[in-house]
Amino acid sequence: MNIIDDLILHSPALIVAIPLLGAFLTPLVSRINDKLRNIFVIFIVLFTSAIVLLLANDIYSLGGKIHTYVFGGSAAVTQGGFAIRILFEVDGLNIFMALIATILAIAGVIYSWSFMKENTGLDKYYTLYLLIIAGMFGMILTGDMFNFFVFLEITSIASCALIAFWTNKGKAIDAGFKYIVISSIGALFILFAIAILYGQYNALNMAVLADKIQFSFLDKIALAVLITGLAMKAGIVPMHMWLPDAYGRAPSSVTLILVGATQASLYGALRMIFTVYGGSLSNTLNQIGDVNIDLNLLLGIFIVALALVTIFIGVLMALKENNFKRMIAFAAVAEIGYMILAIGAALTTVFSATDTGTGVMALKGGLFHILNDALDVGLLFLVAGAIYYATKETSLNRLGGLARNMKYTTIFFLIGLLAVSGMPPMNGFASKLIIYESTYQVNPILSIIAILCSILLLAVFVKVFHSAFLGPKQSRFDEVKEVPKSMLLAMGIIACIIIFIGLFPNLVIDNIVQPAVNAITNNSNYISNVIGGI
Amino acid sequence: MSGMSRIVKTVTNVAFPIVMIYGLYVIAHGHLTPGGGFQGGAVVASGLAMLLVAYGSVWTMGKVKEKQLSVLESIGALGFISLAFLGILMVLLYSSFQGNFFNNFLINQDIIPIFNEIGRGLANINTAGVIPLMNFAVGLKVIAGLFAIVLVMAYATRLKGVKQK
Amino acid sequence: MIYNIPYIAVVALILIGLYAVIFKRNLIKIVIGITLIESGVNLFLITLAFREDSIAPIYRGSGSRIMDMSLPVPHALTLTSIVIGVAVLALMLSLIIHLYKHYNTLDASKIGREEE
Amino acid sequence: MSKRDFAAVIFFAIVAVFLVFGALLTHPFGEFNQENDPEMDQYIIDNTQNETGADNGVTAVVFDYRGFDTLGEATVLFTAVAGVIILFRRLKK
Repeated sequence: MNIIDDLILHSPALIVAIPLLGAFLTPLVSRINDKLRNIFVIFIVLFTSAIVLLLANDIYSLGGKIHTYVFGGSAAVTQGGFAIRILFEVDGLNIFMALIATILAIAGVIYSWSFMKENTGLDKYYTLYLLIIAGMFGMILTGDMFNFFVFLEITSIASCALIAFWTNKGKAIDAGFKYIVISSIGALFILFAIAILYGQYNALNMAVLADKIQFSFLDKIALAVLITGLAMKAGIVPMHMWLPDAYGRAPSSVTLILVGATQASLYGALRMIFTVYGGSLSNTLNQIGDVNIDLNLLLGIFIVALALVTIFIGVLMALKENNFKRMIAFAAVAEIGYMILAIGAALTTVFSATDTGTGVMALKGGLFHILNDALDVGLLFLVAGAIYYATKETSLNRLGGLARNMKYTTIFFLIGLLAVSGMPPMNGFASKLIIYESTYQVNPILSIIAILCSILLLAVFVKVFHSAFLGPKQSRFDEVKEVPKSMLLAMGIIACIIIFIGLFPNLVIDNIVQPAVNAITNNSNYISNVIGGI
Repeated sequence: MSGMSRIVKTVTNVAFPIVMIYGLYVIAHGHLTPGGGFQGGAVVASGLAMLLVAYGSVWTMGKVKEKQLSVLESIGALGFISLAFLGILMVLLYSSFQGNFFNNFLINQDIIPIFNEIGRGLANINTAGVIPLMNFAVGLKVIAGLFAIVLVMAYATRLKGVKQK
Repeated sequence: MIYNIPYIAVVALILIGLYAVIFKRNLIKIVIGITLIESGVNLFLITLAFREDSIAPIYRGSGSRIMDMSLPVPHALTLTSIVIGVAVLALMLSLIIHLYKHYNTLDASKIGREEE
Repeated sequence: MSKRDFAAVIFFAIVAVFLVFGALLTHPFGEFNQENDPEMDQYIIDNTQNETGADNGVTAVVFDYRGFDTLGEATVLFTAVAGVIILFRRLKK
């Protein structure tokens, strides 16, 4: 038997199990040598990435294929349409998110090498880092509701410990505490919703639930509780207060991976709305009195309203923020707003019969923006970390004239700045343009607000660029040198991908985003592939 | 002499072996009676925590370091995950079978004569395939893990500056 | 209706916990609130497992089933959920120890407000 | 301050209404009928001895049918230990 075929066959399990194995081995390896430990961790991450790429190649080569992996079962697993064992169900959307997570994981691990060098407790740091990566992959790839909850908890516990990594700063501990409170309540809400669904349908598998779901009143309650929990984890506005703190106080390498963890929660919301509830959302009309209310229209409008508030608050808070990393964190809140704006706009139209492609286009823009946001915001956080590393300074008021000493970092910041505010040559422009177009067809006011906020975001970052990098040379920063090579390499990887996507957006949309959109909109394919495939 | 009074220590000395034995029993019979690796591990760890309360965290930290416990926990976790990985590697053993991650590869086979019987409600230890082995791995992990948590937290909150008699 | 009393208990536990988390300022009380929510959810899972006139899903004696058995899956889910709860609790309490060392208070409104 | 409290009260009330409705609508305690027939659990009860060899159904679910969850659970504990140790580490080399 060919080893590559074996790897592809077992790849969904290996993608999660190998980082876990690495995490369990790290405390033993780090007893030998520090350098060996770093090499070991990077090797584990690269090996996992290689398997992700193999799986991605396998999925993309066959359109609409869903790779189902059964844990522990060799014989029949679903008889009469119920899944006993845990299944991993990998389709276009899963593998799309997994690719994003892969990029972030590689960049984060390489960046950590120099960035965290001067700290103690690095063996546990790398253990937790691998655990976040494993948890993220688990959340993304799983097809089982309870398994999703377990990996969500792994991710949030490990993230919490790493947010509070610099324990000599009270604010970092405070941020970690806020994060664990919000995320554990969110996770418990999710568990409650899972329990409701289990009690009704006696199933935990997503495909089986999607097949069985009746959309009764109890299911609507479960959906509301589920979305509340996931929104808490994803940092959508009423529950966004943990996000700037956590992003701002964590070490930059951790923030990078936190961006991925947040988006994994967003993926969870997408999966629940479009796949688990998708079939019944599409043909549900609710009668209240004489009026028919289209429920997914209602949900879409609600999400769009949340998105607008999220964008607004993110941009406004970013305008008046003085701490570099917190400012980027508020920009990240605004970017999350753009994603859910597209998703909400898609929800209003994508299931209706008269839709002429607006909904699909909005979904395309939203999903593409998930990829771009991870890269843009991630790059900005890495630059902020580099500046902190070089100057030990976080406040924007005290920075200035760094462009002379840190040439490469300046270039990377410029790339990130243009990308995050949606300027033409970069990837942010490509996805935001699709979002503007599709929301314009839904309602012109939405796209106007979105464009205005994007311009404000540009203004914010130009101000930062001017005050931190340009301006008069300060004598305090004479000794400042360019950051070490590994940090430059990590930033360079992300910057290269940003420019590549910016130059060839259609290539990425056709090959990677379109399968994900197809996977989302076609939930009957998902059900039949998983249940019928065994 | 740190820790609590002599009465507490004596009672602890008497109760400690009983708690240990009970916890280990719960771990070993996880596939037959209520219990398992987590529950038994928690019982044993609570026995160790009792020791910690009675003798004080400074004394306990002198006996065992959290680094050793962490390594022990890693070993337990490694045992668990490698049992799961063996499910994939069972293809090497029986060429006709398609193994999967977390496959219970010891049950329904005659090649390895260990834990391969099917339970008939008679409480035979020699049943249930990899489940007892996994119970032991998880038990080790939970003992080391919970005790490490309690030990580290107790040591961090010890009274500094107060002279311990 | 009378048969929904266990669920009402579940909701009461969750709401008491949520009340503590939202309206209390003491960090320890917030943690207690989270633990209460978690117990509520665990209780909900366990109540879903119950089937009338059933025994625990463990085969004894002859090895044949004489009665209905209660559902095993929710038991397993509850076990997982309890262990996760322990992990979260340990981490939250360690963070509180650190916060108390830094600020000498457990009042949430006085924590994390200092100028940098 | 009061605005924040007001929002909190509204959030609390909405959650309370949702949960109470959820509790009232769940199937009656301990009763199963045709509509919510627990076929998955029944399959596990019927086949646990033959497929896993374990007498204890719960352990069979924990370590065999849903073994991957248990790996996640063990990992959660591992994560918590690593997190607690990292929080109480010595800051200087």
